[in-house]
Amino acid sequence: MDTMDTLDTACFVAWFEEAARLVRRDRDRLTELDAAIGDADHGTNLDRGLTEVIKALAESPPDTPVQVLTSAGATLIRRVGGASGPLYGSVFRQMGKALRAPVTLAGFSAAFEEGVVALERLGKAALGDKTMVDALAPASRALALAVRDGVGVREAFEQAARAAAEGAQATIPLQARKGRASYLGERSIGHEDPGAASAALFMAALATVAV
Amino acid sequence: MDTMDTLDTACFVAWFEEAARLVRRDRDRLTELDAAIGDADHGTNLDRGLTEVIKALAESPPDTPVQVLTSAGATLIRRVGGASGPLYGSVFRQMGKALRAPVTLAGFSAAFEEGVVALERLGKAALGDKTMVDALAPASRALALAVRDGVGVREAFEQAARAAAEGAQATIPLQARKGRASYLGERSIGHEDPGAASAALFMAALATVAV
Amino acid sequence: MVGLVLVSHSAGLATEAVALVLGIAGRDPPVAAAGGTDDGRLGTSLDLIEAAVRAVDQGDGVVLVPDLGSSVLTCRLVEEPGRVVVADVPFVEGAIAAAVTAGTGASLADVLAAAEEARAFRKL
Amino acid sequence: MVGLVLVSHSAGLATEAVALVLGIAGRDPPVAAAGGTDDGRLGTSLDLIEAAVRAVDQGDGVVLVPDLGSSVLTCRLVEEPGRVVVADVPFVEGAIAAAVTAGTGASLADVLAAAEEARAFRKL
Ligand SMILES: Nc1ncnc2c1ncn2[C@@H]1O[C@H](COP(=O)(O)OP(=O)(O)O)[C@@H](O)[C@H]1O
Ligand SMILES: Nc1ncnc2c1ncn2[C@@H]1O[C@H](COP(=O)(O)OP(=O)(O)O)[C@@H](O)[C@H]1O
Ligand SMILES: [Mg+2]
Ligand SMILES: [Mg+2]
Ligand SMILES: [Mg+2]
Ligand SMILES: [Mg+2]
Repeated sequence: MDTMDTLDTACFVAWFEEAARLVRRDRDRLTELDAAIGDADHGTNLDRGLTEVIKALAESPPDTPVQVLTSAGATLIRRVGGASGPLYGSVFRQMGKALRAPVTLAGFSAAFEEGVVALERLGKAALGDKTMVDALAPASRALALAVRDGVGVREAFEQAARAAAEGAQATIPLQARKGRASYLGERSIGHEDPGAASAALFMAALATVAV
Repeated sequence: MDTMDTLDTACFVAWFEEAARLVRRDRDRLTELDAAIGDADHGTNLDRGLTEVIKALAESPPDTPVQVLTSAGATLIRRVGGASGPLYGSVFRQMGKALRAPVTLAGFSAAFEEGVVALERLGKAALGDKTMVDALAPASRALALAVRDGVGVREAFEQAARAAAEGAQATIPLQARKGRASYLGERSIGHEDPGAASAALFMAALATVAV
Repeated sequence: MVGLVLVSHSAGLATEAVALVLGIAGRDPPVAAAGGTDDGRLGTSLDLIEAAVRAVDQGDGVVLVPDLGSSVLTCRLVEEPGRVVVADVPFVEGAIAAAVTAGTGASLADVLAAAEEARAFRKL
Repeated sequence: MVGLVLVSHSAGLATEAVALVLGIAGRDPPVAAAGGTDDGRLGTSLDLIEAAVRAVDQGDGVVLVPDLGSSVLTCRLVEEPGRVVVADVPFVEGAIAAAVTAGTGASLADVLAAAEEARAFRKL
């Protein structure tokens, strides 16, 4: 086990702060990915949503990890404006519902998996449909394997980030079956899914908070 | 046979002039019928269209009955704005195509029937669907019977007008199966169809031109 | 009466669709638009949907008619089985059928069924 | 490329639907609106439809997507088998599917088939 056994409120806040930073940094790339197979707003959508998340967390400082997730989820659902809003929002809201204090890696992993299941239910998307699920489901699996193998938090999060990045890359040859890109049929092949790309950023952000 | 054996260009112009007059006179009634089971524009639609018909006939005076019908049909198709435009327009356009000079009652009757068939084809409507067909098809039938029985033009047109008026009245208990009113389902029952009502005016106008 | 909310990515499309629906169904059924994001972009706003639901809710249930994508996903988040339901139907045609049926005082289930029937309705 | 004309009773609805369709299908396929009467009332104008057909006709055929009633009837009057065809499809969803397919350079028959498929497309 890592020296850091439990994840506190500050960790969760830092997660969203870092995610907001990475999305802001990669905003134009995300929007360009969405321009290819969607409506060219994913970067701006998510940048806006995460800016609001950080603002809300600053205005009503959360006392628990659950409060961080609940606040972030609700804000994303309300303030993104695109499909990624209700989808990411549902991940974090459900994760918040499932999380128990104190937050161990095992508890984090189980709650994260519940979040991914909520996303899959809302979007009716499965692995291989060329959506954010293709990054988040492998990330969740990596976390579960890390728990099983007794890997430390830092390494577990890094493995999850790697799995998400690979999952996002793996969407390139796929044909979209959900979301706007699915209207393009075969023309969606050959482009990385923007939601999968942003999901990889969320997981990359997570890897930086386990110090 | 009547003293008047053939119908000349002036007769056809007079037909539309009288129809325009009757529709103008009954404009509000037609619109109120349409308010009950449609979108409250049938009177204004048709009044506008027939005003344009009369204007066009005045601007380019027709030399033949065919020219009257062709001009009136084209104007109704373009200037009514509601479903009754392409429908009445098709009646008169097709009637113009079918008419042969000189216009006898038998020729008029055969051409009119072709017009009604064109209307039924365009609107995919049959007798009993609570549309203008319910007035025009009986009128056409009355004309054909009059021809068969060797009735004079005047009496034939009066019989057609009566059949149209009765057909329009008979739409009251029907449930609409075509047009806007069909969206109302059972709620369309109990109201006279506005298009059938205006069709009765067209036939009433016809009865006045055979002097 | 059952209420109706038309949810589109485009504020303009939602507003215009409501106007057409009311033109056909008459002024009786409560129909509201929830189009675009709350800052006027193309997209969906949960706040606008919730406000529209409140505006048309007479206690007999509300049918949400979304156009696509985020409209559908966001609508699903406000579903309350038996009270607020999402109709997976053609946007314009389903809304017209639902509104006309709502205008007769039909139940939520009947309004939903009418909207679903619009899928099979032939225009030609 | 196959052209597309959205024909609605409402000028606003036609214009907004075109904007949404272009937002999804991209700027490639030629899409035009023919909404309302030529004097700005709710209804249909053959002149506006013909002008829109001319605007989007690149020689590969044109699909007309009418909303209902007089839009459908008037569209049928400009049909030219194999060149200008009317699609009996959900107005918004059919237009999106048709435009996306037209944007790939598909044939008139394929664009029409894509529009027809929108009928069966599930949103949830
Ligand atoms: N039904 C769905 N299930 C899962 N993910 C989806 C679904 N629809 C869209 N997405 C994800 O959302 C991303 C698009 O997000 P965004 O551009 O913000 O929304 P929008 O498509 O409304 O503009 C897609 O790249 C995809 O990953
Ligand atoms: N498919 C159809 N076949 C035959 N007649 C029809 C059809 N649709 C509508 N009508 C007739 O048109 C009349 C309505 O005309 P009008 O109010 O001018 O057009 P709109 O319904 O477009 O407002 C109806 O009362 C009916 O008689
Ligand atoms: Mg997008
Ligand atoms: Mg968007
Ligand atoms: Mg009308
Ligand atoms: Mg009308």
